Amino acid sequence: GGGGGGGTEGPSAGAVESVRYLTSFNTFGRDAYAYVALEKGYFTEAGLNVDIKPGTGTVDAMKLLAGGRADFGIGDFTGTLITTAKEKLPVIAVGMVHQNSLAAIIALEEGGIRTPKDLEGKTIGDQPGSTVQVTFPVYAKAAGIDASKVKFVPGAPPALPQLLASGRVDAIGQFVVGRGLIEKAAQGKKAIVLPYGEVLPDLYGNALLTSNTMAREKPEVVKKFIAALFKGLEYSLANPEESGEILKKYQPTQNAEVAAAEIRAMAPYVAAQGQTIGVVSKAKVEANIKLLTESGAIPAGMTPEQVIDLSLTPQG
Amino acid sequence: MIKLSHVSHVFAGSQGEVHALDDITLEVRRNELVTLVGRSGCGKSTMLRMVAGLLRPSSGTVTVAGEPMGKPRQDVSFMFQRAALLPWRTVLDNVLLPVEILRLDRAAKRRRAHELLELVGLAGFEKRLPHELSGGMQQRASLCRSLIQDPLVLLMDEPFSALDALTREELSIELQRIRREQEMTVIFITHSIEEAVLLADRVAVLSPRPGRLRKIVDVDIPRPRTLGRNAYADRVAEVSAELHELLMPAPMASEGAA
Amino acid sequence: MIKLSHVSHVFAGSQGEVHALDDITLEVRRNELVTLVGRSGCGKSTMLRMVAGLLRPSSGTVTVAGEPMGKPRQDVSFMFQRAALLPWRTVLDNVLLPVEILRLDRAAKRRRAHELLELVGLAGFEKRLPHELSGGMQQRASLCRSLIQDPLVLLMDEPFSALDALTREELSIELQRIRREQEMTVIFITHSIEEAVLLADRVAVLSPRPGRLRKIVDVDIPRPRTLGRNAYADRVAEVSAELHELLMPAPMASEGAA
Amino acid sequence: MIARPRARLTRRLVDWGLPVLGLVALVALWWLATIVFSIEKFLVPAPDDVVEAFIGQAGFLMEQTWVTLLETVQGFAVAVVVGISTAMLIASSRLLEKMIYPLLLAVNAVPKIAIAPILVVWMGFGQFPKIVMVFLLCFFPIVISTATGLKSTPAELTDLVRSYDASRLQVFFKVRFPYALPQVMVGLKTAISLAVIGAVIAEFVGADAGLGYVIVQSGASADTPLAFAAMALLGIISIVLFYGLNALEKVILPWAEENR
Amino acid sequence: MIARPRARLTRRLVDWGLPVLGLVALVALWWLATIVFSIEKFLVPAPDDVVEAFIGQAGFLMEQTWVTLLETVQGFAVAVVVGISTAMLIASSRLLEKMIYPLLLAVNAVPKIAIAPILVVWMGFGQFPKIVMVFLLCFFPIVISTATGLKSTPAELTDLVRSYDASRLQVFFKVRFPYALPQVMVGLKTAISLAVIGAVIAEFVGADAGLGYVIVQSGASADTPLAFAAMALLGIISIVLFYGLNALEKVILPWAEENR
Ligand SMILES: Nc1ncnc2c1ncn2[C@@H]1O[C@H](COP(=O)(O)OP(=O)(O)OP(=O)(O)O)[C@@H](O)[C@H]1O
Ligand SMILES: Nc1ncnc2c1ncn2[C@@H]1O[C@H](COP(=O)(O)OP(=O)(O)OP(=O)(O)O)[C@@H](O)[C@H]1O
Ligand SMILES: Cc1ncc(C[n+]2csc(CCO)c2C)c(N)n1
Ligand SMILES: [Mg+2]
Ligand SMILES: [Mg+2]
Repeated sequence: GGGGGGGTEGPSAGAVESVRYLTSFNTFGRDAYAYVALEKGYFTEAGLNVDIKPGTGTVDAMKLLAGGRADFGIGDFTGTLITTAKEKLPVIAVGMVHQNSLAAIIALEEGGIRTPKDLEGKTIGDQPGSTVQVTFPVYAKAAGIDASKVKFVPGAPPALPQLLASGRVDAIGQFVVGRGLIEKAAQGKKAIVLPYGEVLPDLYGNALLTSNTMAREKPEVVKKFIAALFKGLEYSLANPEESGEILKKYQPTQNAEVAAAEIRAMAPYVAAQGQTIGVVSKAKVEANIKLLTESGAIPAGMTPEQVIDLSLTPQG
Repeated sequence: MIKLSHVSHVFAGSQGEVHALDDITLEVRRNELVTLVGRSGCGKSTMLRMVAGLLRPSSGTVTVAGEPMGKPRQDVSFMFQRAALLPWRTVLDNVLLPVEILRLDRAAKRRRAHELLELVGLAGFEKRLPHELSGGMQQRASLCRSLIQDPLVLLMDEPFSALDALTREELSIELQRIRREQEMTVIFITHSIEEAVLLADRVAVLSPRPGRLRKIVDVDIPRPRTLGRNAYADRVAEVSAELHELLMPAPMASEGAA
Repeated sequence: MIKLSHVSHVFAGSQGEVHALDDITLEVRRNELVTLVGRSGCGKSTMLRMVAGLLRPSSGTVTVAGEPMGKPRQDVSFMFQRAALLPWRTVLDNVLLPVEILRLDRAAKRRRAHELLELVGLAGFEKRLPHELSGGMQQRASLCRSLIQDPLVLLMDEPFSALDALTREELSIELQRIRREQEMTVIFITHSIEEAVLLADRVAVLSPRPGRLRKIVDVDIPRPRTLGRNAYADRVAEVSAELHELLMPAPMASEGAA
Repeated sequence: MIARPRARLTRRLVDWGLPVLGLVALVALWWLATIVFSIEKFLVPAPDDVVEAFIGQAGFLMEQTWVTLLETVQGFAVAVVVGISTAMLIASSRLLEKMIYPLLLAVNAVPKIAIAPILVVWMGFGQFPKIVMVFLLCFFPIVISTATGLKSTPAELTDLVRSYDASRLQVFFKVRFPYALPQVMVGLKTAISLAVIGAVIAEFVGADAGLGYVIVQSGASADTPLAFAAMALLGIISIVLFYGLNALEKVILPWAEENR
Repeated sequence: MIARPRARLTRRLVDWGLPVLGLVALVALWWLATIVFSIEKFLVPAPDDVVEAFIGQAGFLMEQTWVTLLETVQGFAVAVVVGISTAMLIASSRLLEKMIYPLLLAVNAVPKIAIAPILVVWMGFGQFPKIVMVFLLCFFPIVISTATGLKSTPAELTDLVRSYDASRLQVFFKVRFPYALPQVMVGLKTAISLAVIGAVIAEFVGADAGLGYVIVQSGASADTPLAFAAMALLGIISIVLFYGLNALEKVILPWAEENR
């Protein structure tokens, strides 16, 4: 295992706070920044002893946060909105990892899909309830295609690349950064990526989540954690190769080059030109809510305050 | 010592009831040996199981040493029609089973077990598993087991039926010797009239199913008794003939479910 | 009909080898009934299992009807020391088992089965399951099963040992009657000298383990024979005494693993 | 050992009343726990939430139940046939046993959840991979139990039929198999709940119907009460199938339930 | 039935040679299949790919194997203790049986993969939920087999000890339990592979170590050879544990392996 505990040898005064952190989904390059923060001692400097655990998706992360089994976690913002609207979990976003959604539909070039329009009449494999699937009506509307003409078939996340490569499905739901993985799985065939962000520029991607209790009772810890984590994120974007190696150090199953490629691909989505990493704008959150409300994914009347604590988010 | 009053038993089988025993009243005195004879299926084993406390009579009462039989007693030893050896225990350990259960003196009983095994011709087989023994050998091991606890009451269900004539005779003599040395009340089921006469103080004769007590025959022949030509041969023949006749009357073809 | 030449057998047990049979040479003629007597554990069952083709001798050869025994023959019927009834079959279906396996005429054999069951006193128990029968009744059902196929050769391992004296006598007489009516070669193990003399054309006497053929005694008493006082009582007594003596010499205490 | 007539009513009561009582107690305990520990609905919903979720989607859930049930029964049936045949092979010769067992073990040792996605890739999204998964899960206990049962025939019974020079098939069908039946039933009873689980696993990774799919769906939308309703239905399927086997056993094996 | 001295070598050969032969045949078949059908590496890698993946990460994989093995053995041990105790309760009275069985069934019927995430929420990311999951998976077969074994003591043997007025405990330990042991072993053998699977399921949803985690990791990154290497290791764990039980059985139950 990764030895997530990190260094406790840090010089910082006062009691060391132990917190548990969940990655978004497993430990791919896109989640390497937490390990970078750990490896670089950012957490230690902040007086935090962080235990990094691989996450298993937005809803699971929210449940684990709500149940007090973890203190911080990464979840897709759309998924967070939908889940919060439905179940009122005591979970709140305190920062934004991706200013723009990484959600994408990936197909193989040989399949003939080039534009969103080509998706009509095709089947898309994706995990039931995933961002890509849930947000698809919004995407379809924005892209001007008929969502009812696209068939989603359920597939387990680890099998999606194989399903695509073996031709069982025409496309799969993925994150933009998954291109490298898919091309590797498909034996070098070229992948076509249709990012949701191209037609939905307002849609947020992953958000940093914490429990209401944590946000209410230990705002200082939250702030220190946010700062340290996003410092790691910043470093990793600046040093993709080193970050890939760091990830591999903690997670030997990972491939450093693939991870580096993911980090590089992710960079534009994290901070657009000179923006501070992690910032959240109330207007954009409202826009996200509006998008989902219009497509019927969430009931009307949701407010940004229900999902995000703007007093804790990094200020840009 | 053992008293049965108006004991009856009815089995509920797959094809209706079987009336196995009917209104048996019998008293076995302290230190007496009563043999039980009767046609196959007349309820001998059933009766013995009741005295052992393994089966409750449908009606009537059984008392042993003045106490009504609710559950089995530790001073009553039962030797079954089948050897019933535990397949995972060696012969010696099978013999020592009651010692373990009744928490008797291990060392002394161990010696006694070897003696008994020697006596029945199983010396050298102590460490064998039951399936390596012949049928008769298994039965002999079972006999040793039933004797190891020095029981007050010994109930024996056709104990010698799997043994050859000579071993049988030898063991009969041995049983008489043991009874001379220590007090023991015995009920002994046999299908051999010869054996019944040889061993018994009294012979209880059961009628065919449903088993009723047909007659109790006193065997007033001095001990020790042996078979073959001896002074009491006439008396033995006489008793045997009487038993033969008592068992005779019911023609077999009339047997059937009650 | 049955020939054993220089047959020996050694069992490899958990505690070393047991020399069960040693150099047995014996011929059983067509339609003859040979009884096998010997002390418990001397290898009688082992010998019979070889004739049945259930066990290969360690050395020596066995032939039946001129053919060496490689595997069991369909015209040889075996009756075991234990009843070996199939617990899930009714008594009748147990009796009819060989009919099914040998694909004999069902309807006719069904009638025959009822006859046989009646004969052994099991009429009315046809539909019962084995565990509802007494030990003796099970053994009688087993006897019916071994007779249902009208075998050429019948091998019987202490078939009557669980039966009461009268049933036993009745069945002995019945066996003799059947043999008068149809040709049948029989080897019959018994531990009763009386029974051995009653049934046998010849009696083969085995010595204690390792079993050797001690002597073959001709029983030249006219048939049908019955026990009790009759014209040949003296001759019966004489043969019995001889057998008794033959079995005697080896003192039991000398028994032990080979 | 003795069944008296007047005991019959009590017996009937015990046979049906106690299991129901046990289940009611379980549900009550669950309810109590959710209240006492004030467990939240998204974690473990209270029974009333689950009932509500069920009533809200009764028709839909029944359809999904039917889908899962069908997959389960089909896969189980295949496993019974193949499993018993394999056990026959194993029991028929020590040589075959030594060769087949390790293969079986190897196949059984592969975690099925790990290969479930691969099955979808190979066999598509239809019923087939589900049936295969059910088969894979319940095959092994059936084989082990049956083989053990077949190998434990008492020597006296095999000797008996061998003495008729019965064919291997006859020995098998007249003695070994009936004798092994109680043992086979143990295997089937262990297997039947695994069968249900197999169907669920398969539905998790590539299905658009069935209770497993319902669980994935509702899990993904944090609709825990609906997930629990689906799990309860799975439980009911399992229990019904199990008691079905139990009833079958009572009918075909009256001779086996004799000692206690 | 008869073991001649000269047969001993052959026996040894058969005992070890055949299983190995069987496995070698399986691997050869697999290899052949990947070549003949030119199956792609990311779908089903050839044995050499897997070996390569294994060698590349041997140290790491051994560590993960150890983690999984530990969870498996711990959970299994708990299941053995609790399972046999439960079976004792069930076998001791018809009343308890009627009450406990449905509860067991209900618990067993819940698809474990569905509750694995809930276990993590309850019990966190440590070893505990893994051990619980292993326990949940292998508990049931142990109970069913043991209970069946305990209930099948021949009447003549129970009568024997009853005739000494033995205590219930004595009856149990002197007769019922030893008699049931072959049957218990069947349960344990069925359970041991489920135990491994339980560990994997638990590692799938909330672990950062263990072979199950390796499979998730490598599966998701389309590193199928590594996933297969992990599965092969799981298979080896299963087989080793199974043969361990087998060896144990030979030692403690020499009397049971008598008939064929
Ligand atoms: N499977 C076996 N393994 C080892 N030894 C055995 C086996 N079967 C029998 N024996 C031994 O072989 C000898 C002969 O046994 P067998 O059953 O033939 O005796 P028997 O003459 O039929 O005795 P009985 O009259 O008591 O039935 C015995 O000493 C017994 O211990
Ligand atoms: N468990 C049972 N269920 C039904 N009927 C039974 C049961 N046990 C015995 N019987 C019946 O009760 C009757 C008496 O049986 P029991 O065993 O006492 O006879 P027995 O006198 O010992 O016979 P044997 O001399 O043949 O051993 C028989 O007719 C038998 O069919
Ligand atoms: C290799 C791989 N890693 C993670 C996921 C998780 N996931 C499930 S759906 C989805 C797309 C966005 O909703 C993602 C990223 C996956 N499927 N495949
Ligand atoms: Mg009897
Ligand atoms: Mg014998």
